[in-house]
Amino acid sequence: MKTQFIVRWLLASTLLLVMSAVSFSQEAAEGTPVSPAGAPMPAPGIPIPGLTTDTSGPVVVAASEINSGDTAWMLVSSALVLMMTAPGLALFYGGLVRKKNILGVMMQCIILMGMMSTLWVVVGYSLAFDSSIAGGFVGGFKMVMLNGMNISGNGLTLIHKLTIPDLLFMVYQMMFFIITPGLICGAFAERMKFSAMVLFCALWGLLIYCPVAHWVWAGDGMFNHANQDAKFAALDFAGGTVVHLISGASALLCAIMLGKRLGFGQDPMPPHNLTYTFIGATMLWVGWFGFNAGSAGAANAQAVSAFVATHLAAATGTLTWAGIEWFKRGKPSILGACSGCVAGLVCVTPAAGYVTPTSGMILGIVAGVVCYFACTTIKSKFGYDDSLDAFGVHGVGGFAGALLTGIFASAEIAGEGKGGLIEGNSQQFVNQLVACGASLALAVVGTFIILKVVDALVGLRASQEDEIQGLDLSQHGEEGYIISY
Amino acid sequence: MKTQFIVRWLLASTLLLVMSAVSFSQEAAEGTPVSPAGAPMPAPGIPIPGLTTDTSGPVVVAASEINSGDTAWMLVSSALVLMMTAPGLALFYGGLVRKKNILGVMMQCIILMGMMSTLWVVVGYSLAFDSSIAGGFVGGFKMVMLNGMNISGNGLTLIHKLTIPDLLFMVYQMMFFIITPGLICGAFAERMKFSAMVLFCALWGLLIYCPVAHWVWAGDGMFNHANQDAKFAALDFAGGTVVHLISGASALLCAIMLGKRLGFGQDPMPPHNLTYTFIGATMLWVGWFGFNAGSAGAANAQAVSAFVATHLAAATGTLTWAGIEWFKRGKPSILGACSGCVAGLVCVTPAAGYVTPTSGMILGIVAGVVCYFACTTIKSKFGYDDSLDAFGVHGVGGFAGALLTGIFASAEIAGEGKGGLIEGNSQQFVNQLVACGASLALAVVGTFIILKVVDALVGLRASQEDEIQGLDLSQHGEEGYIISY
Amino acid sequence: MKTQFIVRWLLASTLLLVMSAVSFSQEAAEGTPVSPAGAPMPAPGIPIPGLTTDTSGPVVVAASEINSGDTAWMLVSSALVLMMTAPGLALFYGGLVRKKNILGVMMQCIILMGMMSTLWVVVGYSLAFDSSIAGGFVGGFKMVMLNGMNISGNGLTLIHKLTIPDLLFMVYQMMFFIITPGLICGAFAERMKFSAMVLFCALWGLLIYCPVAHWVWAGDGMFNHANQDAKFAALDFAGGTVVHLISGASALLCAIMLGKRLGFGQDPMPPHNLTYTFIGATMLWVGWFGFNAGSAGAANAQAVSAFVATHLAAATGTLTWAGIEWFKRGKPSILGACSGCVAGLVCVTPAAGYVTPTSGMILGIVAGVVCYFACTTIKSKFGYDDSLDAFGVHGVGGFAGALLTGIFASAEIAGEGKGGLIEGNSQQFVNQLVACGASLALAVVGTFIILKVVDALVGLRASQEDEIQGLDLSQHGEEGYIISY
Amino acid sequence: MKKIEAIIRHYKLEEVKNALTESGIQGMTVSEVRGFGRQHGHKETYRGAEYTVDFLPKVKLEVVVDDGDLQRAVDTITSHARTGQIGDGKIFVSSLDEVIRIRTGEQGGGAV
Amino acid sequence: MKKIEAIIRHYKLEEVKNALTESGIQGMTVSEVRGFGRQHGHKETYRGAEYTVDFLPKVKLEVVVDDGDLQRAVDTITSHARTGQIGDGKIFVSSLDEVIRIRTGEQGGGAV
Amino acid sequence: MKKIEAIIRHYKLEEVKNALTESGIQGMTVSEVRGFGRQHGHKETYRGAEYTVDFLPKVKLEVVVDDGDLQRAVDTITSHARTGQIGDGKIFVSSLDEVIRIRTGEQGGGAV
Ligand SMILES: Nc1ncnc2c1ncn2[C@@H]1O[C@H](COP(=O)(O)OP(=O)(O)O)[C@@H](O)[C@H]1O
Ligand SMILES: Nc1ncnc2c1ncn2[C@@H]1O[C@H](COP(=O)(O)OP(=O)(O)O)[C@@H](O)[C@H]1O
Ligand SMILES: Nc1ncnc2c1ncn2[C@@H]1O[C@H](COP(=O)(O)OP(=O)(O)O)[C@@H](O)[C@H]1O
Repeated sequence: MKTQFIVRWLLASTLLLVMSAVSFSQEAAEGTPVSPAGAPMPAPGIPIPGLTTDTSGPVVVAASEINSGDTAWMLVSSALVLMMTAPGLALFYGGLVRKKNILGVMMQCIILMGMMSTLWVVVGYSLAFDSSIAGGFVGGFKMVMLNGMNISGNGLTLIHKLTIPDLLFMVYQMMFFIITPGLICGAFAERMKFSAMVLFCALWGLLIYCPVAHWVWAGDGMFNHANQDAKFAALDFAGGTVVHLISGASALLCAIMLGKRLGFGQDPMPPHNLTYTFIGATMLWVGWFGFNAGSAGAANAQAVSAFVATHLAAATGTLTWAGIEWFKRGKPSILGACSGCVAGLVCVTPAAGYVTPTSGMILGIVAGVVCYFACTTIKSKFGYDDSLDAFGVHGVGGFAGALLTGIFASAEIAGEGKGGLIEGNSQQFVNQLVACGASLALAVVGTFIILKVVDALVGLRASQEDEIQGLDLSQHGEEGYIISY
Repeated sequence: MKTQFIVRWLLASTLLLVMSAVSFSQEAAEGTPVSPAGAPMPAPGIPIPGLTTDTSGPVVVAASEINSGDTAWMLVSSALVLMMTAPGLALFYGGLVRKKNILGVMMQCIILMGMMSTLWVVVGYSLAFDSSIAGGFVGGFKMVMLNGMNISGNGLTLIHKLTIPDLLFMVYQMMFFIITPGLICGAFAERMKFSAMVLFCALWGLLIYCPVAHWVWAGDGMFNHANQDAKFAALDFAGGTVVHLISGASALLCAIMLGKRLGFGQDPMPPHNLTYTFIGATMLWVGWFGFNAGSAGAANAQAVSAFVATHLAAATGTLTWAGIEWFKRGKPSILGACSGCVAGLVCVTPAAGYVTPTSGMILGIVAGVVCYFACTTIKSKFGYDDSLDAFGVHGVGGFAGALLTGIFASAEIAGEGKGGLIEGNSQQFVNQLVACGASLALAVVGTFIILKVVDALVGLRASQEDEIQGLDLSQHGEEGYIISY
Repeated sequence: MKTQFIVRWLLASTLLLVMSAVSFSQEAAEGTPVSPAGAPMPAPGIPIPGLTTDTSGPVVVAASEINSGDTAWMLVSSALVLMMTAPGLALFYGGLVRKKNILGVMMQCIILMGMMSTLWVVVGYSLAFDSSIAGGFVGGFKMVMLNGMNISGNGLTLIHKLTIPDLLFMVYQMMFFIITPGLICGAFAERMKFSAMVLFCALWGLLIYCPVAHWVWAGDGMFNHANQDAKFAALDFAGGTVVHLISGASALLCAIMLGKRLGFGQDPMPPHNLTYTFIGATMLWVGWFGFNAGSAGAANAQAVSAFVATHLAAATGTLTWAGIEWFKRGKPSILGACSGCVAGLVCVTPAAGYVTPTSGMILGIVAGVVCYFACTTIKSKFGYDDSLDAFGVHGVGGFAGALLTGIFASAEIAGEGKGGLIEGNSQQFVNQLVACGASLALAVVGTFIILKVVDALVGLRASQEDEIQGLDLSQHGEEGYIISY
Repeated sequence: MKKIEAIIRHYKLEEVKNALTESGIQGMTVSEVRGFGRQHGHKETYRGAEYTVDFLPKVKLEVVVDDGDLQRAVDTITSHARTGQIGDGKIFVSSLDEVIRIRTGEQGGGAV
Repeated sequence: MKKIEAIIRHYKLEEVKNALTESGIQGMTVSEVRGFGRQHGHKETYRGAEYTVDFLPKVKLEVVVDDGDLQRAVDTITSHARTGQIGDGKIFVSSLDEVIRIRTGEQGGGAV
Repeated sequence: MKKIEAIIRHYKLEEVKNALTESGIQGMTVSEVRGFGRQHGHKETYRGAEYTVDFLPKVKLEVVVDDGDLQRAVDTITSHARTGQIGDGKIFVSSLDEVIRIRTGEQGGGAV
């Protein structure tokens, strides 16, 4: 057991070490002078803004000093996005599994909080936000271990055109790096080996999330709307593509490649604690304000717009899903309401900050309809076992959101040149499609390869006996609720 | 079933549509020019400040540009108030019902989050904050669908004299519109039909909450202290009257008109999960900082005063209620402590931002005493079944708070002219009484009519069979905890 | 019963009253003129900065006006630290006890929220932050009942060199006064009488916490790094010594003096609800951002540094503890992961704001190792019954953190003159040792005396019968979960 | 001595208990069970996955009585647990060889 | 009439229930129990404090049948609850004196 | 074969289990029950609404033994579950017709 463990651990660690080593040697070789302010971009002066604020937006911030209000809001937003992973997502997902797997879900979340944070500092942030290498496929290695960053937190680079310390931008983005693989866990819940899950998420984060984040949000990312050289400048305010679409698509592949849970289709597998699912869903709702309104990078008008659109999409998503159930089976369910609110939130994620309140409401309605359809009709038609509907909600909702952003984006809110189809900008819709297509392709191919590798290294699925006993006992030697003493 | 459903839905929708229609036609007829900045007030120049900041207060803000610190705080406050409804209130109330009704409570909360948000945008905000129609009874329809509002979030109107985008003020107020009917749910828990609850809350929000909010907080509201024309200028910092008094009074009427739960007085009906009640109560405590300190509309000195008074009232409320129990039955209970903290929070709501820390402590003590008395002696004397003491805590605590504000308000903190009885301003006490009386009258009469209408349309109470089975299964087809798989 | 209760209550109250009386008479006698701005320091002009910001730090703030961004952040931080006590700590600890004691734990938390808040206003704040009396042992009584403080919240004194209202500084510090005794509760859980716990915590807070807080954080505190006259100027950013070390050491003494739980070592006493422990741990993680990053007193670069170091220490702490388990017993556990995250957070508390991200990661690893060792090997070797490992995590982690701060503090982040051993400043390490030693001495001696006094007054331990029945029923007459109706 | 096991509805427990106590029965033991019988279960749907819950929550009441008290106890339970609707439950009666009170060691009738 | 008590594994309940229903058994009652037997428990560790959980969660199935149906019911349960691994459980059969349907007051075979 | 049903206090279960195991009993089944008897319940008050909780949590232990082991088992339980306080519980002994081990199909004494 122990030797096996060590072998596997070494294998995994080696992978990471190699990557870091490459980075340092590369850097040494290139001898790139890193500016004292920590700006790793080769050509200062040329505006290469990241994230979602840029010079054409409605709010032009002078990137010359730290603004305490913006900093306060981004500190809070970072905390809120962490809260989304746990307790938020952990409860939302945890309530949906059977009692014997509740700790398994929670363990996945907290280990991701530990592991992805560490990886982000070590190499992830660099892969995502350093200037492009490999023809734009991914960021370079110059910021490995936060190299070149002003770690006193006092520095401000022009790169992100933000009025908050670079370190804060780094940690805010870290929270996205934690939750995204967490979403995938919904697909392989109740049956994946813990070691496999750890290895899978580490690789997936570095090899899939980082490139896509680079494409969409890095200053020289090929789909970044703020990059003037981008041919297919996409709009993705807070991660419809980067977070939801690719995690959802990867989730579907996981569900298919791992196979169904034992007894799926015969034994009843109802949620063991819908009160947890409810608590989790409402915490996600609250935390999502950090996710979406925080993506403005400041406590400004765009943050407020994003906040309102986000809230309204959640509201109409809730009503829509529950309403469909009410109509179709005579009773609206709490699981339906919770699913609808999350679907609305997912769908508005790329659009928040770019759309009007009314459009936010429409997005929520569309999300409610398409995700309901995906989680019921489509899933039962194809028969895959996406345990907690990671694909049905995040994959489908994220895709819908990306496209709808291309339709409903309003230049009045998003800034000049960022209108969507309804404002006659059909190119934007095409760009959204292209960005989604490229991201989907990487997600599917990459996930396939990673799953194969992980399977070869440690095996993907828990043994039949372990699965029957439940992951809590078999993987962690604990039980969730012990009420007999 | 389905046809029945459709019929009822149509009836309800019609009501709303008629109201909207009226609004548009009215607007068209009047042809009121709406200023581009979205200020809907007829006479610009005349200071008609809303909410709780005004020129005479200790902090004079220049309403000329968005302040990032204030915006950050109000974004957070909005999130906190949403968190109060869920998970906060949902857990606080949910823990107190029997196991078979836990999802029923949670469903009410999340549906209110969906429905009231939507209604607020459609017409509620306009009814509350547009300039008066109907002789000051309610706001007009000019801001239906946020008409005339600067939806890019960038605009600032003079109307609220705030340094945050109007859209943020709108969404912050929306959160109050969600939680207020939620409080009433405590009175009819465990027995009201879901469809009746939906219809009731929608109507109650529009027909009772909006008028009272208009009277107290709208720029030309008849009880708004900041309105120089108000004859009975009342002080209600964060909603003692608007939120707690009227919801509590309506709750009592609901409890009486719906009748007692089956088996009330014979079968034991203990809280099924006091740990949830505790979690909910402490989340309410935390969230209430958004509610009360957020009502300053800015991250200023008044917000800090409100924060401190709020916290101290919760603290002494907790100690008082638990202390009475310790003295009277030899053991302080956790339910007592939680009830006391909520009572303190309710009572300090209208006063926070106007009183000293010491007064905050006194308010908490008074709240602990009177609400304890209301929930035990009075309730058992009159024998109504206010399931979760919505009246005993919110009605009584809100009323006490409104009066005590008239006594303890301190000009040093509240601003010139806003002292209470202890500073010799007996008129203020009278004004508080008048505002409470008028609000109470509308709440009682309005609730009576709405209940009658809802009863006629869909029937108020779940069938006896449904009630015995529990609302979770009968109304939503789900169970809260399934621990057998 | 009742008379007994009254007698004891009177005894306890008398103690407090005497202290207050002393204060007022003292003040009257001295006739100290209290400046209108509320600055209670005898010699204005001499810079005696408190907390963690000072003139030599990297951020020099002009203490002349309230900054809305800083105020927003500190309002949020105060709320976050309150959330740490409940629901955070209450769930973290509550999940670890047996079902029959869950409400006992929760009751302790909410009563502390009530009682410590009140005590802080009455006399605690003065004892901690007023200018020294008794040769620097503790602060004086001039600020009893917030005497001399600008309660409108508008005033700013030079004393703390902060840009937030004094009242906000007061309430933020209050939250620390609440949670610190709460941590000790983990040591005597499941067996201490409720009345004893109340009395113990009140005395402990005033007689141990306040002096130590004074030494380390008051303007003229003997260990305050910002006090130029301090011989042994220690670095304690957010309370490694003040909060964790002394509560942990006192906890150990409590565990020993109260004796083991009935059946300890024979009957299994597994955590009754690890899902609560998980929720609590992750809420602590989120809330700790308020604790640590909030200790910057502003939304500035140091807050961001503290935020990042805090998060990374939690992350590596989680991985380390879970990793050790994985290696030693073949399975990482959720309790291990949660314990590791808290250990990391404890350890980084004194260092956050002074160290680099990389050092934060190292601190988390060290914390994981030493706390794991303390909670397993050491505890089982000595055989004391520290029920929930208050000593093993907070005592040991806090001590490690205090020393490591003396090693890893980086002048680049902490400010000039605040480097640690690795920057060649060995004196700093000595100072840390001295401050820890003095605090430990007071904590141990003081706790011993207080326990003896409390034992004499009301008796420390619940009766055998009460302990077997569980504290929920015996102390509070309630049950946590009632699922049979 | 006889052991009576009765499967009844939850909300009838309080009434049955009181009736038994009044009729002089001094002890009983209850447990939570799930029953399957003529009474139909219900359907629950979770995100479109519908399934039938056949087992319904019931309470099992165990009462040990002297042979002479049997009929009275059975009648008391029957009359107070009845609603007339399907799902009212069953009563099973069996014989015991021995009853012992742990506290005193008493055996037989006196131990009941 | 006979009472069959079977202690079985949780995940076999659905299968056994369906098999019994198909074989014409119309009623049964289940409850959650914890069993101790040849099957070993497992160790759980909480912060270094290791202890053995001897009692494993099992389901207890109670079926009352007419004497003539006994063998068939026992066989059905045995064959469907079996995995061949230690821990499959036990079946206990005892005699009942009387069975009463609460709803109707019917007694004996008709009440089953 | 005999079936022993013992209603005991929760915190005695571990001790009784160990004593039974030492005396050679290899299997048992426990479940959570609530008991009503001479031991008084307690009062709980929720916001002034006071009511009596008559049913107290107990553990039910079921042990099936060969006739020859009966006395020893009963004595073991009695002595280890006893505190001498009201509420120690009861032991009920009844006869079984048959015992079957599901895994092997064994019947009778060997199946215990
Ligand atoms: N043969 C049986 N064996 C064991 N329990 C039974 C049996 N038949 C019925 N029960 C129990 O009695 C309960 C009520 O039976 P059911 O057939 O639903 O109603 P009724 O007795 O009114 O016809 C069932 O839920 C089940 O718990
Ligand atoms: N003598 C007994 N009395 C009561 N229950 C028993 C007895 N022996 C076994 N059981 C129950 O049967 C279950 C399975 O028994 P076990 O010895 O583990 O497996 P097997 O029956 O396959 O040998 C146990 O968990 C316990 O619940
Ligand atoms: N006649 C009975 N039938 C079934 N269970 C009984 C009976 N009498 C007692 N019990 C069970 O035994 C437990 C202990 O009985 P009690 O009368 O409280 O104490 P003691 O046996 O010491 O007199 C009760 O809680 C109940 O579960």
